[in-house]
This record gives sequence, structure tokens and C-alpha cells, in this order.
Amino acid sequence: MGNIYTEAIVDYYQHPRKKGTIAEPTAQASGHNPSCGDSVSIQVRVSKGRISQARFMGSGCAISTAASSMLMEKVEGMRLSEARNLSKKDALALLGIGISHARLNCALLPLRTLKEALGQEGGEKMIKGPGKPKERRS
Amino acid sequence: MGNIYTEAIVDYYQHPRKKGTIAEPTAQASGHNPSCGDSVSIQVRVSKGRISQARFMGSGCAISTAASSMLMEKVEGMRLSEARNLSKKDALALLGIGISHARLNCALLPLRTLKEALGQEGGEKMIKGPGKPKERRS
Amino acid sequence: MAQGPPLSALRKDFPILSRRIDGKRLVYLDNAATTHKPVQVLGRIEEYYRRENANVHRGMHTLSQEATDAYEGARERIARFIGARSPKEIIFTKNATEALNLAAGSLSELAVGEGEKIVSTEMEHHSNLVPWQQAARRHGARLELLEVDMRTGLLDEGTFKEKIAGAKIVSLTHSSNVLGTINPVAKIAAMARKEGAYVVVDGAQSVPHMRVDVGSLGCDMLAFSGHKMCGPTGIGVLWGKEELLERMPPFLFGGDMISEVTFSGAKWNDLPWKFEAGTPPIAQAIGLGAACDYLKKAGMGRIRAHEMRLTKLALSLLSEQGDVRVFGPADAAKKGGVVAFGMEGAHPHDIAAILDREGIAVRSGHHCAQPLTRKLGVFATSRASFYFYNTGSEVEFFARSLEKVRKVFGGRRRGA
Amino acid sequence: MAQGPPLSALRKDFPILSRRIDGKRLVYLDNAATTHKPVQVLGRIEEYYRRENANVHRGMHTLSQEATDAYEGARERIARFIGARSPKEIIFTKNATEALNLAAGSLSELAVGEGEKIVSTEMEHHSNLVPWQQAARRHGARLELLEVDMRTGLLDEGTFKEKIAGAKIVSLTHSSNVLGTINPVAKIAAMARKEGAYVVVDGAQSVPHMRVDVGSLGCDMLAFSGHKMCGPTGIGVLWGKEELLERMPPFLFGGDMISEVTFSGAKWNDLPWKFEAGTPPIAQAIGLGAACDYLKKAGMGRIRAHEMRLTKLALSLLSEQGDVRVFGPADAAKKGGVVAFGMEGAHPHDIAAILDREGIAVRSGHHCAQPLTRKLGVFATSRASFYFYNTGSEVEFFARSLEKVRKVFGGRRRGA
Ligand SMILES: Cc1ncc(COP(=O)(O)O)c(C=O)c1O
Ligand SMILES: Cc1ncc(COP(=O)(O)O)c(C=O)c1O
Repeated sequence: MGNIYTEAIVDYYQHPRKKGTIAEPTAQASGHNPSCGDSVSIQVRVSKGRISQARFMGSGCAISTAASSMLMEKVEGMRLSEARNLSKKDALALLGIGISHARLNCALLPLRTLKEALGQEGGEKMIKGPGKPKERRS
Repeated sequence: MGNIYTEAIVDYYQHPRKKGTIAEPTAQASGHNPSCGDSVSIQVRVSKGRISQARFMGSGCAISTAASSMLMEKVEGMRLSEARNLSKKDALALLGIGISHARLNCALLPLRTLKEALGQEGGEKMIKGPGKPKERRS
Repeated sequence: MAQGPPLSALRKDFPILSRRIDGKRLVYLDNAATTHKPVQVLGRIEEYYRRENANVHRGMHTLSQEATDAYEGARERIARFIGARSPKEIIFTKNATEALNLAAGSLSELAVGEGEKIVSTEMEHHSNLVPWQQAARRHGARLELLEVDMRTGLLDEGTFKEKIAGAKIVSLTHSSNVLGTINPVAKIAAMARKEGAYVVVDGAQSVPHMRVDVGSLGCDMLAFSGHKMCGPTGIGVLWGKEELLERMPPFLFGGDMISEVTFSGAKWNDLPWKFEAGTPPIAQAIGLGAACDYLKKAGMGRIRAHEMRLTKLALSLLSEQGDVRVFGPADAAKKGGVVAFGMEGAHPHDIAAILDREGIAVRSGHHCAQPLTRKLGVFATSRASFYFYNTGSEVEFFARSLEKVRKVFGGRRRGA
Repeated sequence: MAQGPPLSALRKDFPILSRRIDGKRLVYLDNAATTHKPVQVLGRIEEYYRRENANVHRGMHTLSQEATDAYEGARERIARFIGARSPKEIIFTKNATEALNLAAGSLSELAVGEGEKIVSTEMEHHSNLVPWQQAARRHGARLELLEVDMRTGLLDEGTFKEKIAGAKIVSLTHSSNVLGTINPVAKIAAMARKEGAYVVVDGAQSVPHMRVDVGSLGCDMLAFSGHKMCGPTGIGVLWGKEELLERMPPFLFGGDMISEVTFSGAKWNDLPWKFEAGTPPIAQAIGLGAACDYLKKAGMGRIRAHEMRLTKLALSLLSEQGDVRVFGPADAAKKGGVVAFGMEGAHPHDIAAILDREGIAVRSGHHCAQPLTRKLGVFATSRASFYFYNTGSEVEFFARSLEKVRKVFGGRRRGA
């Protein structure tokens, strides 16, 4: 598997960029990793088809925190259509490390949550208000 | 284990003694073997503390049929108190064969049912009317 | 279809088949109750415990990752084995019975209201009858049964339409464990779907013995057991259509099936884990995965053809014996490798006990299908049931050995 | 108490313990999740499949009789292991979770009415919390929880009386899988009985690690899992008092649990089979029987003493590390061999991942006890948990290896 605790990952974990909230987000969602308790909320501001601002909040391990932070940096300034088309591979590439099965959920939680904020995964739905968690209540 | 299909067992199976019903029984019960579907009903007539008549009906394998038949022969004329004290060993001894685990239920169903007819197993309860099957209805 | 060596060559994979019973070679004809396990399956289980053993899903450490990969990998194998669209549709249970209880408990919650109708058949194993009786009772619904035509041993097609009309759920066995009858599930499922009913199939006796593809069956759920298909005990499967499972409420609570719990409530996990409460039968699922691989390699088509040959042989040999009565279809093409029979003058228990002295294992009783057995007019039957590792000469030996039963009870063979 | 060789000599019975993880010796400290299996248990399972394999209870043939004897024999071993009065009181399930669902589902049916009260604790595993939440909801009852004193890691005894007053069922864990806390079950059970409440005990973390005698506990039911006590996956146990089990309605339906079925209804079988639907986990029950024999021979008292020593060592070594916070009682005598902890500046996931590179298996997460974890003020903890085959030097190596975590995150050891 190789070392996943690269200088970059540790640095992003300890000094996360783009962490925080946005005053008037146009879309937001939160995601949760049932197996470990990690959670992340993402807020974005979209204007004229572009993501002008992107921020995350949450508590997670080094991998998920770095993944969130790097993803926010990546999508700020991106066209909405482009951001919607980001693949899992794209998200993993940002990290620059090999990710084992067990850590996939950590690494992909931010992307999953961003997609939810931007409308149905891969779909072309209009941006909507606060995302509802996907799980069903008993 | 040895041969369980002795001449006696086969003879009692094919020509069961004491099979039938009693016009005015003073006690009766029926038993059932959930694992194989065998069933037996036993009727007795008790007067002055003695079993004056004992009969069985039912459908069963060679072992259970012979066991029923031999047990009815044995208890006819017996004191009630004696019959109530019949042990499993007594019942098995009647058959004169070695009984494996799997056939124990076949061999002991008649005794179990007789005991039920004569009141609580081993107890000293008064003789009561038709026995209710022990299983609970859902 | 797989080619490979003849099926008889596979006997060597089953150590128990060379066992002797009181000096006699074991002739195991109780495969409808449970089958034996090849060394490939036993070896995989042993390897799991010796190398990968750990609890699944929540572990960061190597063993836990390996155990999770093996467990989820087994799910994928089993999904492919029955043509499921996704491993998410495979729920691991402890046996077919739990799978059917899950279906009856959870699907009826979703689909059945007061005064409504559930349909099953008269030839069900208790495990696919009593859970529906209970569900019907709980919801104030009624349970109606498709009837068995006693002459043919098949379901009476004439009454399908009327019985299925208005049903909310139709649950039936693919293949009877007593009569052997293979039911026209695709046809019934099509009729049921037109009525808007869900279709649940008990595949305990079909999945091990023939190619079963959930798409072609056209059903919504399918239940089966690992131990009847070369897998270990302690594992069963409920397959369900993803969008249906999504809507069904969970069945058992605790452990892995939970996404989030507070002191006052809980949210459920995603499929398939929503239905898997507690530490799952990990080694057993992995063993069942290995069993699927084994069966695939043997070739399900070849297995079916071989068992049909054995059944035909058995039916023909028994039909020559005038005091033997066979229950179920007389045509081997219409049934699985299950031959239930009775002998005049001999109780099924005694038949089984006497055959056991020859090393032959058959089962006697009501085979957990009391209502059907009673409808056959008997309290019990004897049953010989085959698997791919059985041989023609075993079947011949079995048929010949019935003479021993006659000898005990002094009967004479009344030839055909 | 058994004498025999030192416990460390038993390591050789566990092939997996000599595994290497990426070249490093495996140091397995995830025993609260699942334990490893000695060759004695694996061998017994293998032998079963190779010699005795058959379905139980309804067979006249030799294999079926042998399988039934082995299966029912395992029930007797397990009954003796926990001091049950009769094997009838031992119900085999697939895991502790199913056992607790059975208890919650069936006992609450008998004992809990609208507006009434069920009591549990804040330190329960989801498997002993969510089933009671559901039962309470179903019966319009309420669930109240005995509180955990965050300073001591123990249940707050001050509130017992008030909380337990009027309860119909009290269900609590004997030993917490996070805090390690061993609860005063006998005391609580006595209070509960005075209130006429039934007492259910989750023994998943106690039965494997100390002598548990149901009589001395004074409870009505006890649940535990095979895979956490040297047994295979796929088997759990619910012990219940015979006269209580007699009165409880069955839980799953079909197969062996039935005495008589008609097309319209059913009667139930005798104990314990009334609660065992379908083909049971036969090989797994037999494996668990062998595990009980193994543990008995090792000596439950010696196991408890050894684990207490390891726990004491771990607590002492971790307390020297200023950036490490340990959750739960600080006194090894008050807890099982479970040490949950956190490190400043490192997420539990990363701790587990970094220790894994040293061959050390610990678990990180909420350990299926989310409400408790949240009450601890964190989202997750790391947990090292011991069994009799662990050694002091393994514990030392684990404590020392936390330095690797600091190295990754550039932290400095802030000594005590
Ligand atoms: C305290 C406690 N209760 C219940 C369980 C559930 O056991 P299982 O997953 O084997 O059903 C566990 C194990 O995870 C446990 O630690
Ligand atoms: C047709 C049928 N359905 C269901 C079952 C129940 O399977 P299990 O006992 O493995 O739960 C059986 C096996 O006995 C069966 O033959």
C-alpha cells in the first residue's frame, strides 16, 4: 500500500484550507460515515454556473480531512457542470496516495457530499436547499 | 446396537394386542411425536385403584406399536399406584431390545401418554378427563 | 456449460463419502436435508480462520480488511451465481428459514393490510408456510393456498387465476422437498405481477440443483440455504430486488445494520447491511462463496442432467416393486432429485432404520411438510434424495435393498 | 481451577498468531471484536464435516443420529459452562445480536404493556439498545437508561432505585465493550426482581473472559456470541430460565420449532427447539462446545487473572503518556481487558492505521456504542482488547508503538 501519511496529507490535516462556512451558500449538504462516525458538511456558493466559493466543516481522520480540503480547493472556481462530473478517480488523484479498501469511504465522503449538494449524483437537477441525510429514519 | 426387529417386535407390530377403544374409559390421553408424526391414544378403565382395562389406538412404527401393545398388556390388572411408578427403564425392558437415541421417542411415547392419562407424570393427581395435548397453540 | 471431468470424479472431493457405516459403504441419499461439503469448501473455511479471521466492516487493521474483502467477495460470487444485478441484493442470514421469516415479516409489513390476501401453496415446507400464517394473522389478512393435484403431483393450474386475483404477496417453493415437483414459477410470477403482487420464491431445493436466474424467474425475492448446496451450516441467503429492499423495514436490530443511534432512536445502514444485524456468519458466507465456485465449475446444467438420470432410474426401479408407492410426478423431467415413497406393511421409520443397516441414508417423516403429508393420506413418507456425487449403482443398491425391509416384515415382493 | 501449563503455552494452538503483517509479527489486540480459534476447535469442526455431517433431529440414519448427538452434546457442554440447570435452557442463535432480538421481541410481548417501562443503560452495544427501543415503540412503552458516571466510568448507583422502580424488564451489559466496565449485575438483578422485573444480561464481553454462572448473576436471560470466545462465527446463545422460556412466544417460524402444522395453524415444539427455526448452525454449535471445553481447561479464573494483569500494565503504560486519554475505569479490577483511548492530535482511524503498519491490530470507531461514544465527547475511540493468549510484551510493544503515531503527526510526547 505504501505510506499514506505523506507530508502533504499531514499538512492538510493539521492546517486544513477552505475550512469554514459561507454566509449565504446557494447549496449545501452533509455526509456521514456510519462505519467510523466521520462527518462532513459542505457549503458552496454558485453564481453564473460557476462555484465561486466552497467550504467544509466536520470531524474526520487525516485522510478524510485532507480529502475535503483538497476537494474544496479544486472546485472553487470550477464550472458547475465540471464539478458535477468529477469522478471518484479524480477525487483519489488529488490525494496522491494509494488508498486501501478500508479507507475508501474516508477518501470519498467529501466527493459524495459535494455531489449531493450540487444535485443528484451525476444528475442534472437544479441546485436545491439543505440536503437531507440519505438514511431512512425508523 | 444389535437387531431391533426381533420376532417378538415384528409380531406385536403386525398383530398388536390390546388395540382398540373402551366404551366407558375413566381416563384417556393422546400423545404425539413431533419429529416423525407418530401418534397414540390410550384409554384405561380404573376401578378400586386397579386398571381393569387398557387399550391403545394410533399409527406408528414397529417399535412404537409394539411398545404400546406390550405396555397395555403389562398394565392391565395393575394397581394404579404401580402403573404411575413405571419407569422408562421398565418400558424399555418390555421391548427386550437395545434402543438407540433416535428411537427412544418411539419407544417411550406410549409410557408418556399413559402417565398423562393417569395424572401428572409421577404426581398423585386425581384421574381426570380427556388429556389435553401438551403443546401450546400459537 | 462447464466441461471438465465426469461428475463421478468429484466424489473424491468429499471425504465423508468413503465412510463406512458399521462396515458397510455409506450410500448417502439424504441430500434434500443437507449435502456434504467438498474439501475445497472446508479448506477455504479453515484457511479463513488460520489467516484472515477478524470482525468485518469496522476495522482499519490488515486482518479486518482481509476478512471484509473475503466476506464481501463471497457476496459478489453468490450474486453472480443467481444472476443478481448487484451484491447489494444479497442478504446473508443463518438459513433459508430466517430468510423466509425476514421476507414474511418485513415484506408483509410493507405490502399487506387488513382483509387482504397472501397466497402460498399446499406443498410448502413449514418454513415457507408458518411465517406467512403468522404474517397473515398479524395483519388481519388471509392466507390462501394453491392446491396440489394429487394425481399428477403438480400444482393445479386451473385454480391459479382465481386464487392469485387480488393477492398482495405470492410465496411458493421452486421445488418441493417431498414431491420433488418443480413449479412453474416464471408463469405464476407473471400472473402475480399483473395483480400487483410481490413474488417470493423458496429456492432451498432448486438453487443447489439447477441453474437459477432471478431475472428469468421474474420474482422479487429468493431464499435458499448454504448447507444444502455444498456450503457450511449456519448460512442462508435472501436475495431481493434492490428497490424493494430499500423500502422494506429492517428485521433484526443492532450491530452492523445501523447507521446512527442516539439514546432515543436510530437510522439504518445502506443495503445490504441494513438487514444484517450483529456479527455476520463470516466464515460461513466465505464457505458458501467457495461452494458456488465449486458448483459453477461442476456445471449446474450437468448437475441437473445427472440428477435427472438418477431420478429416472429410481422411479423406474421402484415402479417395478408392487408394494412400493411413489409420491409426486412420475416424470423425472418435472421434478428434482427427490423420491418420496411408502411401502405396504412397513412404516417409513422402519424402512429408514433397516436401510441404515445397509449403510443407506434416507430420511423418513413428514419432512417439515405436515399439511402436504397429511393430504397424501399418510403420516410420514420415506425419501431418497440425490446430488451430483451419487451414482447409478448407489441408486440400484438402494432399490435392491428394499428387499431387506420385506424380509424383516415377511412381506413378499409383488412384482409389477 | 484448572492448573495445566501457563497460558502463554496456549499460543501455539492459534496458527494465526504466528502470522506476519507486511513482515511484522501480528500483535492482535482486537479481541473484543472477535477472538481467534484454536486448532482444537477448528479440528472439531473439520471432523464434523468429514465424518458426521447430516441434518439433525429427524433422521433415523447413522449420520443423522451422530450429528444430533454431537449437536445436543454441545448444548449440554454450554449449559454446564454457564451453570444452566438444563440444556433445555440453551437456545442457539446466529450471534448475540439475534439472541438479544429474540429476548427483546419475545419477552417484551409477554411482559411489557402500554405506558410501562423498560430499563437499560447508557453503555450498551447497539445490539442491546436498539432492539429495546423498537420493543418499547411497539408496545407504547418507554425506555429509560441507567446513567454512566463519566468520572468513574461506572454506572451511577445513586439513580438505580428510582430508575428501576416499576420496570418490567431491565436489560444491561455485564461488561462494556468500550469502557470495559464490569457492571454489578447481581445487585441490579436483585433490585429488579423486587420490582417484579425480568433481567436480561448481555454477556458478549463477559462470558468469554471470566467465570459466569447464571445462578449467581440472578438474571432471567443471558446472551453471548461464539466468535468472541474461541468459537466459530455464525453461532450465538440465549440462555433463559426454563419456566420463562416456556411462557414466551416463539420468535422465528418454520422447520424444527414446530410440533404440528395444519393448513391453518401450528403448535410449537418443546424447549429449546421452540426457539430454533430451520436447520440450526450445527457445525458452529459443535465448534462452540469444543471452545467451551478448551476455555474450561485453560481455566476461566486464570484467564481473568491474566487479562487483569495485562490491563493493569496497559493502563499504567498509557497513563505515562500525557497526550493519551483512557476512557473507562482506571482500576483493572473493575473492568474487563478492554482499553479504549484517544490521542491528542491524532484521529482514532489514523492511530489504528499507523499501528497496523507495526503489525498491531486495534480497532477504532464507535464500537457500535454511538450514544456512549458521543457522551464521552468524541466521535470515535481507539480500543485495545486482550485475550488470554496475549502477552505482557505485546502490550508493551503496543504502548511503545504509539510513538509512531506521534512521529507521523509531529507531536511530542508530553510525559506524565
Ligand atoms: C457488549 C456487546 N454486546 C453485543 C455484541 C454483539 O455481538 P454479535 O455481533 O456477535 O452479535 C457485542 C459485540 O460486538 C458486544 O461487544
Ligand atoms: C423447500 C424447503 N424450504 C425451506 C427449507 C428450510 O431450510 P433451512 O432448514 O436450511 O432453513 C428446506 C429444508 O429443509 C426446504 O427443503
